[in-house]
Amino acid sequence: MKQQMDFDVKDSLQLGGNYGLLKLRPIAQEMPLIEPGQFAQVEVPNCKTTYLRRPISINYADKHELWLLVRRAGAGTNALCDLRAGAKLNLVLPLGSGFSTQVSGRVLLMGGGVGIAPLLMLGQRLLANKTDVTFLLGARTANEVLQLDLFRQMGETHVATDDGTLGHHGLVTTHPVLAEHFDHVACCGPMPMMRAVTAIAKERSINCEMSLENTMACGVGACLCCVEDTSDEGNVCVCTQGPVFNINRLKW
Amino acid sequence: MKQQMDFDVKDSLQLGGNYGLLKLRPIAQEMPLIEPGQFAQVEVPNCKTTYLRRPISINYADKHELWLLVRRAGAGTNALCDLRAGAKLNLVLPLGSGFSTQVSGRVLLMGGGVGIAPLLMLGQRLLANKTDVTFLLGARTANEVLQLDLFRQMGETHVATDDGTLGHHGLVTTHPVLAEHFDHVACCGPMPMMRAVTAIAKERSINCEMSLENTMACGVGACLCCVEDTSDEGNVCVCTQGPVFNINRLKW
Amino acid sequence: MVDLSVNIGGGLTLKNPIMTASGTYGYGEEFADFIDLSRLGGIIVKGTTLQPRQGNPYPRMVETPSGMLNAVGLQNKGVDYFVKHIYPRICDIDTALVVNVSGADVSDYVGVCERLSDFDKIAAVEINISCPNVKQGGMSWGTTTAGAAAVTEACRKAWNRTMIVKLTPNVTDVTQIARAAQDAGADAVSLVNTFLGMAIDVERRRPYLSTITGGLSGAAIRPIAVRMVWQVAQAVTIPVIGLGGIMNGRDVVEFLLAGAKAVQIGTANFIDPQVTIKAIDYLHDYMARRSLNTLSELTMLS
Amino acid sequence: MVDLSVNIGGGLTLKNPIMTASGTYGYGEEFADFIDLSRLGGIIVKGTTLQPRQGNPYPRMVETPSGMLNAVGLQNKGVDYFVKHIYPRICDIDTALVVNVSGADVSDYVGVCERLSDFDKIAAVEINISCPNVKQGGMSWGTTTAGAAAVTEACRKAWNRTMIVKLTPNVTDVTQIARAAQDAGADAVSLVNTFLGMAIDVERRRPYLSTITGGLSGAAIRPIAVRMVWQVAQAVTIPVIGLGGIMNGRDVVEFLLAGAKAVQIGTANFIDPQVTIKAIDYLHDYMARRSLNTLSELTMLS
Repeated sequence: MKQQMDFDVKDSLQLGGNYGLLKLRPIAQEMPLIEPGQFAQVEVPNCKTTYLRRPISINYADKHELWLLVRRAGAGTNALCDLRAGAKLNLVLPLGSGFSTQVSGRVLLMGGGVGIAPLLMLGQRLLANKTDVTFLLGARTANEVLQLDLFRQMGETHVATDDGTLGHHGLVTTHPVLAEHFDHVACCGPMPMMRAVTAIAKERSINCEMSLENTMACGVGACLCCVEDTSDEGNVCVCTQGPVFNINRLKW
Repeated sequence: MKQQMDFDVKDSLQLGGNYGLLKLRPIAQEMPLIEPGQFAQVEVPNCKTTYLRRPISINYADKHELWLLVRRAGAGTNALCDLRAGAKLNLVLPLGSGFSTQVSGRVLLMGGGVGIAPLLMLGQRLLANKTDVTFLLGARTANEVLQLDLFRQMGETHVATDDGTLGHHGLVTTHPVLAEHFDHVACCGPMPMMRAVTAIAKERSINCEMSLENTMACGVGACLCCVEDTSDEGNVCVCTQGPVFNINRLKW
Repeated sequence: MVDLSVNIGGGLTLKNPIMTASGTYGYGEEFADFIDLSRLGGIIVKGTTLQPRQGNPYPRMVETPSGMLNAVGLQNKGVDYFVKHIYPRICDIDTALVVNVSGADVSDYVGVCERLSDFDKIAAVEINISCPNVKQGGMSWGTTTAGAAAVTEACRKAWNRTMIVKLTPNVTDVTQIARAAQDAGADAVSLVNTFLGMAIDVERRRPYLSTITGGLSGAAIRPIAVRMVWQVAQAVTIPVIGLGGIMNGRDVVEFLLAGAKAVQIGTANFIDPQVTIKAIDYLHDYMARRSLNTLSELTMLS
Repeated sequence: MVDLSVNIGGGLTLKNPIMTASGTYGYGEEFADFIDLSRLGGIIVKGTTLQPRQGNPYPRMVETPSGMLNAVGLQNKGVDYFVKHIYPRICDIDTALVVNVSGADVSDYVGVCERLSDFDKIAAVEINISCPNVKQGGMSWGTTTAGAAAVTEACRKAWNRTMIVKLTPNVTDVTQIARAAQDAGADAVSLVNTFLGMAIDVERRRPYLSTITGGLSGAAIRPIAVRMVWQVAQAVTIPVIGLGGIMNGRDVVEFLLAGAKAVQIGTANFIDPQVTIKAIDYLHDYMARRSLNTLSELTMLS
């Protein structure tokens, strides 16, 4: 059930210069069950120039804590990254429908930049479901390959950096591992990357899911601002029918 | 010369439940000379619902630090009181024209609530000018008689509290010391108090100055929002011709 | 004993003056996890048209200082889908169910009203002559007295329960439009709909919205909305429903003091999905502290 | 080589498009401690009338979400005092000196223009037909094409240097008013003046302002102002000067992309007295980064 919850910022880490990891602990309410790929609408308590909440993908959650991996993309996300331990944060969660967690065959989880955020939880869930996963993580440069250690603990992990400072030199979509056979791909990253992956998956008819990040207002399917034009239903809310879509619904 | 300056919050003290004392240190610029009764336009960096600066009377200033005594009167002043050591604060200062510092005869400095703020600096300046001062401080209750120790160090200090928990029981304007002879009174406090003091001073033709706190926007005499209707010039800016006015200019 | 009930015209009494604004609250269901919907004075469901509409292309929203621009453009599945599939799910919520009605030409508005009239649990319609995000109809009806009168008069013939006419603020004198709606048979007027606005991405040197312009809502517009409600409340005899930038209970009281009989909370639901309940509680406490028993006693002091 | 100079009509060229808005910058002197006034494209001094005015009673201002309401009401010492005592102090500032002209009836406007015309260092007048805070004249002239044309035409005869007409946003179609001003001889139009608004103190149950309503300015109104500038820029051939909620250099670029030839910064000066200089520097860097040499190249991309 969706709810509004207050959290304590237990820990606030600066990652790769341009990112922040907020480790939150619920103050009063019990943590709801959260599916990989779901997101939270996060109030920005400390920014004069923002008005709406910020939709942030859930990086990790258990009974006792919740992680948000935030990219400094503007005033609001900057303010969130600047929050220090001890601050309070109000979230509306869990929102949206996440990635499929019952998948078979060889599975690739592919993330670009902060897009790796939901893949951490997804990997953990798939492993719990006895599904082997391969990770392919892309970033502009080595120190922006986020949470690499955590991914390596979960399985075979490949890396691509635009500047070649770590792993394959080039766009993540040009990584050789993509030449191998996969039955299912879950992907989250910048739009050009997701479009390129969609093209590859369609061409090789790989079952593939994408996590979108359309601009949102309400986050609960009420305002119809965040719509994606789908092949089956036309404009649908990314905040409720997504953020994760099977590519066969996308008109890309 | 007026200037815009960045300060570090060196210390932030909560006083009497409803007040905060911010001790600031200039980051780069040199502290300008500040006259008792002048104020600063204070940016509120940590409040989503405020837009304009807040005019705050300067409580104390020397070459190295500046004190702001703030009453929790709304969202903006609450946010200022909630600032912690280490925060940054931007001020425009020094603004307005302060109290007369060349006065003769027996001098009474009279403050109500947070209105005592400018009297601290004024008392120090008058003592430096070899002028003896008597203080009369009013508040609702004992723990809201602010900076009492500092005033006592400077001279004879009388207190009145609405609930009688300290000093004279009743409004500061009913304190017996007012029956004594004074040649000059400097006063800052709630409007009813200032009007009552004005009446007393006019009746006994005591030279008297009041520090007003009209609602302000620019603080530099440009917008004409904070005007007071004077007997000599009509509407004048409290932010430039004031905040301190001799009562013979006021139409009270 | 504080009684928050209020009559908003056409014999409709709300249990309290707090309603939700059309287009910001879906069909109510979307907020059922957060609040007890039956505590609301009313729910105004999203703009409904005769035919299904896909609305405008994405992007449809951009944040602005203390507000947001939207260009949804009345996306909805049409009145037939509404009465068949949505109405049955929400008709038993114990609150006043109001359907916001939109269209390109008068016959569209009338058609929707006629289709809705068979469904008893629809307490009222809100005739939307103020949507800034559709090429045809919408706001163009609400910017002239003749247009407002034409739509109102036609809908009046097709709808015999409470009829609210929702006004646009994008006019020189909103009191003239309000009077025209009153004279043409409106039971109440609601205002303000959004202000036509625009924002430009200076990095991409393009408008943020696919439609270039959109409707501005949020706290930013509240002072203009309060002024218009205050003007209209003195210009008409029918109830005025106030909206525009209400963020909390204090703001609700501000609109009621300005002369509104009831209010609608919109954009604030995106920021606090429980804002409506908090506002109802604030209003109740505000009245009780001042020993005000009914909303008719909540007036400006002189 | 970035050249920020711009011609705003009537043969007046500004060194850059950043001016200060009337009523927010006094006579410029008030900000001399904070910035080098000669870096400004222009200074528009406060509204000047034929006779001295005391303006409206206090309180005149209340803060609102991302904005403020003011009800100053054109307090000024009159045109004679201005030319005798103020003009001599500011006439040598190396920037375009513009006097904002207000009045109750047409003869007042004309009288001020005639009195100013002897003073060579006044580069332009800005005819204010949009002040919302005076009972007579002001905005009432700017809400009809006939009123706008009447004042503009009369002032045109009395003033042969650059004449800017300042428009009110409180109208249904601002492009009609802009065209009327253009056809009556305006060299440029500036928009928007403030929106008529109102705020109520719910504790005291009274309006915050002595005049009940006031003019809303600040970031809150920017999206509406940008939309109106964009509409007017397509409707007239004379230069459009954009204002309304500009807080920084980014916002300046937004207005220029919307079609403004120059801008005015107002309320933001209260929050950052150095905002004008920061905006000029931002604009210069923005152009340089994109290899744009003149403002005519700073347009929307398609």
